[in-house]
Amino acid sequence: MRYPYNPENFTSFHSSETVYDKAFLTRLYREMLRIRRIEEEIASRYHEDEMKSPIHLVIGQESTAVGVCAALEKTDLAFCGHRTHGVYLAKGGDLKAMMSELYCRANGCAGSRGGSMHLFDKSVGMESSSAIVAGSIPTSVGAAFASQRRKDKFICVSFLGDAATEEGAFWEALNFAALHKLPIVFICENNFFSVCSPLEVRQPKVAIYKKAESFGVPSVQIDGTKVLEVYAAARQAVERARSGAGPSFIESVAYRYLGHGGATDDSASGYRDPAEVEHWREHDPISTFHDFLVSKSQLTATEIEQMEKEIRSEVLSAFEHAISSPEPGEEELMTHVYSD
Amino acid sequence: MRYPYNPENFTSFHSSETVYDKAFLTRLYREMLRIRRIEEEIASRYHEDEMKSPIHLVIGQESTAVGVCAALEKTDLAFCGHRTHGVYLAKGGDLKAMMSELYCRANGCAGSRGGSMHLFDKSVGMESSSAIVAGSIPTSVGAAFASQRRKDKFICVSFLGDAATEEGAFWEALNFAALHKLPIVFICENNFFSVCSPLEVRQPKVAIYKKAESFGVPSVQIDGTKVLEVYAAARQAVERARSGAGPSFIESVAYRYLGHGGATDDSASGYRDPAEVEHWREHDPISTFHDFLVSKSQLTATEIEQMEKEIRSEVLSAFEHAISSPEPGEEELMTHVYSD
Amino acid sequence: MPWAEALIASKAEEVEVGQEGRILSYVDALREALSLALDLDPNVFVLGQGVNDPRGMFGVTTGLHEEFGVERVFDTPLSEEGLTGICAGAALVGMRPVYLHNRPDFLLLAFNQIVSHASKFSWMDNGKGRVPLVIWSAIGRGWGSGAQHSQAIQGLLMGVPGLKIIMPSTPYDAKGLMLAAIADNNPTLIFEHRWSMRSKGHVPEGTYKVPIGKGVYRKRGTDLTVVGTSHALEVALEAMDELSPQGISADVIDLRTIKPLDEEIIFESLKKTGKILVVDTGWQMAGVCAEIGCLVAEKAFHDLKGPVRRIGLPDSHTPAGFSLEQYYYPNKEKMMGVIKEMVEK
Amino acid sequence: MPWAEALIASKAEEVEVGQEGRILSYVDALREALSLALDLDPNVFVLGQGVNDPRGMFGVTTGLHEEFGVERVFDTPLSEEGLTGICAGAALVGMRPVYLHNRPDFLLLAFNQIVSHASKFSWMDNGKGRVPLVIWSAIGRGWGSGAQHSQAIQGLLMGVPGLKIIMPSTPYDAKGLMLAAIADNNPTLIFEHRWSMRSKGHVPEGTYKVPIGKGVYRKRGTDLTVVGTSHALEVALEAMDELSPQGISADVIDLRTIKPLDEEIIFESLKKTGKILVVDTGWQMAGVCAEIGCLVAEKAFHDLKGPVRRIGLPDSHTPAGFSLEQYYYPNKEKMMGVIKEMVEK
Ligand SMILES: Cc1ncc(C[n+]2csc(CCOP(=O)(O)OP(=O)(O)O)c2C)c(N)n1
Ligand SMILES: Cc1ncc(C[n+]2csc(CCOP(=O)(O)OP(=O)(O)O)c2C)c(N)n1
Ligand SMILES: [Mg+2]
Ligand SMILES: [Mg+2]
Repeated sequence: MRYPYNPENFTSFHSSETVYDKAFLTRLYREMLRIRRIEEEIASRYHEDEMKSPIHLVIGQESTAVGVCAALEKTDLAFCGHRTHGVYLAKGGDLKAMMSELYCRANGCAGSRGGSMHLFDKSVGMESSSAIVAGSIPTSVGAAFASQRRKDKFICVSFLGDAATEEGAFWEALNFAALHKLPIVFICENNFFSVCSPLEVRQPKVAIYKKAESFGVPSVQIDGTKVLEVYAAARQAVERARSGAGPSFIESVAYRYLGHGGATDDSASGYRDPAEVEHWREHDPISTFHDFLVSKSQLTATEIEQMEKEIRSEVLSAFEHAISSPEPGEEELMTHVYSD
Repeated sequence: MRYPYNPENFTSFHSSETVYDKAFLTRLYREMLRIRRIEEEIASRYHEDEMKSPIHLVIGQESTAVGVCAALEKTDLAFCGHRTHGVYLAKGGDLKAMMSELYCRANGCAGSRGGSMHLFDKSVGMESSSAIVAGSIPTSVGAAFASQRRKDKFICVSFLGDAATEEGAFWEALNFAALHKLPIVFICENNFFSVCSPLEVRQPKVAIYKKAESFGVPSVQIDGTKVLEVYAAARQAVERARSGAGPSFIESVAYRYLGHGGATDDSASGYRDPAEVEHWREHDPISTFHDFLVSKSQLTATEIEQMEKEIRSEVLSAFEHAISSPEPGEEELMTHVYSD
Repeated sequence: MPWAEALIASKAEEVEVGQEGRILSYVDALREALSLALDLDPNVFVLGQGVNDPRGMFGVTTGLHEEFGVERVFDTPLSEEGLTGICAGAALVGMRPVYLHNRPDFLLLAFNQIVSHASKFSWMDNGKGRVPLVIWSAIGRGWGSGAQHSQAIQGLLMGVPGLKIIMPSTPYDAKGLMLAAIADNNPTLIFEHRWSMRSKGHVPEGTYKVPIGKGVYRKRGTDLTVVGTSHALEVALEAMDELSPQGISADVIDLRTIKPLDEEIIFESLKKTGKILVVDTGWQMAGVCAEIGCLVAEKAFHDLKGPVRRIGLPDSHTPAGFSLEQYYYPNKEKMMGVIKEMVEK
Repeated sequence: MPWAEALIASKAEEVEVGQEGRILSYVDALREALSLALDLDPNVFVLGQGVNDPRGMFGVTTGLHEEFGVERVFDTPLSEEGLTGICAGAALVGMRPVYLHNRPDFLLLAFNQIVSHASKFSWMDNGKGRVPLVIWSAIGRGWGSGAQHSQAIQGLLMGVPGLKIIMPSTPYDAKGLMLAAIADNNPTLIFEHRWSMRSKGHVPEGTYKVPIGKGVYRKRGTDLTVVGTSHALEVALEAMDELSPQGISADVIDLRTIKPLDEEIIFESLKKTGKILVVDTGWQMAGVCAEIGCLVAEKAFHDLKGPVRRIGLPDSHTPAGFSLEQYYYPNKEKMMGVIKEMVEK
C-alpha cells in the first residue's frame, strides 16, 4: 500500500466543541449522500451505453465539494476540472440539467455541447469547468480579479487535482492571485493519482501545500474525508478572501474508489493495490460522518431512511427526465460560435 | 530607492580563511574585467548602428557568470536567456565569433542567424540560449536528463533572470529536475527588474529561492556582487550535481547599471531611481574584488595595467575581425531548416 | 452598458476610410482608442508586461496608467498562459480586458488558453458565457528580431473557430478596429505590424468603429486583384505605385480583418480582374495566403483567368542578421516581378 | 550509430505498401516500432503521461517499461510545455525521445517549445544543433471527446518551418513511419487518429522505414483526385467504394505525411483527372485542406477542369454530445455527394 490514510500530517480545523445545529449537519450529510447515490446510479447504468460521455466519478471524495460549498454563498463562483459532478451538485447545480447533459440531450446544462467534463450552472455560481487539466485555474483567478476590481461581493473557489499542480499555469495563476491578494480559495483535491500515475512518479516527496505556502499563500493540508474539517478550513479561507486578505490554498486529502474514468474499480489492473482502496473505504466520508452524527444523536435511522427515499425518487425522476428529453438538432452546430 | 544592497539576507559561502592561489584569483578578476571591457566597447560603438542586433549588456552582473563558470568543467553545459554575453564569455566562448554575430557576419557563432540573443559555442559547452524568457530552462533540464541517463560526466547550468521564475515552464522544469535528481544547477540572476518592471509589480514579497526550496531543491540567496561568494556557492552546487545528489538553485543578487537593452542607462526615464544605480555602483563586483585583491596583496597596479592592455588589444582585434568579415549570402536562407 | 450606448450613439461609426480629421501618428491613434475605451466603460482594463513603462508599450500605452490609475492600466508578471486565462476569466464575468504583448511570439505560450478555452467558452456554454477579450501584439521585423521575435502567427490561428483576427495598416483603422475589438463580445486578436506603426494619417476624434470583417479597396484597377493586410499590403501598394506608369493597374484590397474574412469583396473584384495575388506577413504555407488562395479556387474558380499567386514568407525562419533578413522578406521588387508575370501571361 | 546502421542495413526499407507479412493490429504495429527502436538504439527513450499504465497508452506502450525498464520508458508529470522542452534538450545532446500524448489538444500547451524552440534549433544553430524528437498523439473522436479532446491541430503546425508532420492510416505505415520518425534528425509530429487505430493489416517483421514525405495511391481512377490522410482518407475510400458501381472512379492519394508534402504525386494525378477534392480531419479553414487547395490553384492551375473542393471540419467546435457530433463530422454520404457533384459538372 503506497498511500495509507495518515492523519498525522493534517491540520485540524474543526474542534469538537464547535456546535452546529442539527439542520446544518443533516444538510451536509444529505448532500454527500445525494452525490453518492447519483454517482452510483450513473455507474450502474453506464454500461447501457446511453450516457455517451466520459465520466469521472467522485465516490470517496464527496466531502470536499460538500464541505467547501457549504461555506459559500450562492453568488460565489466555483470552477473545476474534469471531475465535475461533486462540485456541480454541491454548488446547487440542477440535477436534471446535469443528467440531460450526460445523456447528450438538448436541455443538458451545456445543450449537449460540453458533456460530463463541462457541467456548469451559472444561476447558482457553478461558473465553469475545463477538460484540460489546470485549464480552469487561470479562469477562476480572472473572475476573482474582476470581483476585486469591481468591488463585487462574490469570491471564487478553484477546484483542482494533485496533477494540476504540475502544470505551470497553476503557479502562474497562484503568483498572480498572491500578488494582487485576490478573493479566491484554491482547493487541491489530492487523491494521489493522475489517471493511473501515482504521485511518486510525478512529484518529488514534498507536500503540495508547502509549495503553495512558499508563494505567500496561506496553505494547509486537511483530512478530506471529514466534511466538518473541510467546512471549517474552507470557512476560514472564504472569510479571508471575503475580507480582502487574499487567497488561500487547501490541500484536501481523500481517495477515489473507482477508476479514474468510467464506472468500475480498475485497481486489479495493477496500478494500485486493491487493499489500498479497501483501506480508504474504512475512512469513507459518508459512513464516518454517519457514525459521528449517530453518536451525537443528530441523526436517526428513520431520518436516514426518509432521506434515502427522497433522494432515490429525485434521482429516478432526473434520469427519467433526461432519457425522455429530445436530442439537439443539426441547426445547433453553428450557433454561439460567436457571441452577439 | 526600492532595492538597496542588503547583505543581511545573503548566505555566505566564502569564508575568509579559504585560500585560493593567486593565479586563480587573478583569472577571476581578469575574466570579469574582460567582460566589462567588451561590454563597454560594444556600448561605445552601438550608436554607429553597425551591430544591428538587440543587446542586453551585463555590466554590473559580471561576477555571477564568472563565478559560476569557474566552478565548471569545459565539458559542462551552460544555457541562458537573452542576456547572453557574460555567460558566453565566462564559459569560454570565442570572442571573435561573438563579435561577428553581433555584426551580422557569416562567421558569427550562429552564422548571423541568431544575433546577440542566440550566442553559443558548443566546443566549450556554451550549449544554447533563447530569446524567449525561460525558454531555455526546459532545454537545460533535458540535457541534464540525458547526462544522467547516459551516465555522461557533464552537468548543466541554467542561467535565468528573476522574471523567468514567473513563467510556469520554470516550475515544471524544476519539478522534473527535483523528481529525477538531475545534475543541474539553476542560477537565478535577480536584478530586481524585468525590462522596466520592478519585482514588486510581478511577485508578492516572497524570496524566489524560498519557492525553489519548497520544491525540494536546495536553494540559497547569495551576494551576486562578490565573485568568490558566487564561486563558492556554485562549487557546492556543482559538486552536488556531479555526485548524483540532484539539482540546486542559487539566487544571485546583483544589479544592472545600464538599461534593459541597448547601450545607455535609462534610469532618468523614471522606472527606477538613478540613485539606486549609483548605490549599487558602490558595490561594483569588479572594484570590490579589486580592492579585496589589492588589500591581500594579490594584485598590483602593474599587473592590472598589463591586463588592461592585453584585453584592449584582444577586444580591438575582435571588433576588427568582425567588421572585416563577410556577410552571409542569400543561399544561407534555406539551409539547415532540416538537419540531415 | 455605458460602453455599448456610447458607441451606438457615435455618428463616427458611419464614417468610411478617413480622408479628413487630424493627422495623427499610428501609435497616437491606438493610444487614443485605449483612452476612449477606458473612459467610456469601467469594465475595460489594459494590461501587459511593460504597459506602465516610462515610454509605455511602443508608446501605445504611454501615460494611460497615470490617467486611469494602476488599478486599470497595469503591468503583469511574465506569465502569458496564466494571464491569458485570467483575462478570459475576467471577461467571462463581464469585464473587457485588453491584454498587450510586445510580440506575437509570446502568444505561443498561451495557445492552450486561446485555442482550447477563450475561443470555446461561448460555444461550450451554449451561449451563456461570452469572452469580450482583446489580445494585442506587434509583429516584429528588423534589427535582429530574429526567429523568436518576429513570428507573424495569424495563419496558425485563422482556422480556429470562435476567434476574430484583426490586422490593421492605417492609423484610422488601427483606432477604429481597436474600438470595435473592445466593443466586441468575442476573443479578438489584433496583430499590429511594427513597421505599419511608423505611419501617420487622418484620424477622427472621438469614438468610431471600423467594422470587423469588412475589407476596403485601397486602389482600383483592372489587371489583377491584390489582397492582403498589414505591412504586406503596404509593400504591395508601393509595388503598384511603381507599376502604374507602366500601365498596370490593380484592385488592391486591404482586408483589415482576416477572421471573419470578407469573401464578398474578394469575389467582387476577382469577377472583374480574373487574377489574384494574395500577400501576407506570415509564412506562406497553410496560413492566410493558403486560405484565400484555396477559397477562390473553390468558390470563384470560374472567374480565375490564371493561377492564383501568393507571396508570404518562405518555409524558413527569420534570420537575426541584417543582410540575411533582406533576403527573407519579400520586397517591393519581388512583388513587382510577380505582378508583371501575372499580367503578362 | 547502431540505430542508423541497423536501419540502413534493413532490406525492409525498400518494401512498398505492405501486401504481405503477418496481420497485425494498428496498435501492435506501433508498439512493435517502439520496441524495435528501443532495442536498436540506447539513445531512444519513450515517455508520456500514462505510458506505464497497466494498459499502456491505448495499448501502444503496453509492457514496454517492463521490457526496457522504467529508466527508458517512463511516466511524466503533467507538464506538457516543460516536458517538450526537456525532450528537445535531451535531443539536442544526442538522445532520441519519443514523447506520447493521449490527445493533440495537450500539445497546445507546448506550442512555445515546439514552434519557437524545437523547430528552430537546427536553423538558429547554423546546423550545429539538431533535434531528433518525436511527438506522438492520437486525435480523439466520439464518446464525448468534445471540443477540448478532439482537436486535429495539424493545420496549425503545417506552416511552421523545421517541423515534419506525419499522419498515418494503416498499420503498415504506422509502424514504418514511427521508425522513420525516430530515425529522423528533426522534430517530427505524428498525429494518429483513434479510429484508424482500430484497424488491422499486413505488417512486416523487423525494421523498415516508410519514407517521410511520400504519398501513395490507395486507388486508381480517372474522374477525380481525392487527396488527404488518416481517418478522413479512410472515409473517402469508403465513399469511392460505394461510388464505383455507379461508374465513378478516382485516384485516391494517401499523403501519409503533410510536411514535407508530396506535391509531385498530387500534380501527377491531377494532370490526369483535372479535378481535386482535398480531405482532412482538421478544420477546413487555413489548414491542410487550404494549403493543398491553394497549392494546386497556384502550381497546377492549368490542369484544373473545375473548382477545387475541400472537406474538413466546419468553422465550429466539436460537440461532446453524440447526436450533434454526427452532424459535425463529414461522413461517407457527404463525401459521396460532393464527389458526385464534382464528377457531374
Ligand atoms: C493538459 C492535460 N493533460 C492531460 C490530460 C489527461 N488527463 C485527464 S484527467 C487527468 C488526471 C488528472 O489528475 P488530477 O489533477 O490529480 O485529478 P483527478 O483525476 O485525480 O481528480 C489527466 C492526465 C488532460 N485532460 N489535460
Ligand atoms: C516569453 C517572453 N515574454 C516577454 C519577453 C520580453 N522580454 C525580453 S527580456 C525581458 C525581461 C526579463 O527579465 P529577467 O528574466 O529578470 O532578466 P533580465 O533582463 O533582468 O536579465 C522581457 C520581458 C520575452 N523575451 N519572452
Ligand atoms: Mg488526482
Ligand atoms: Mg531581471
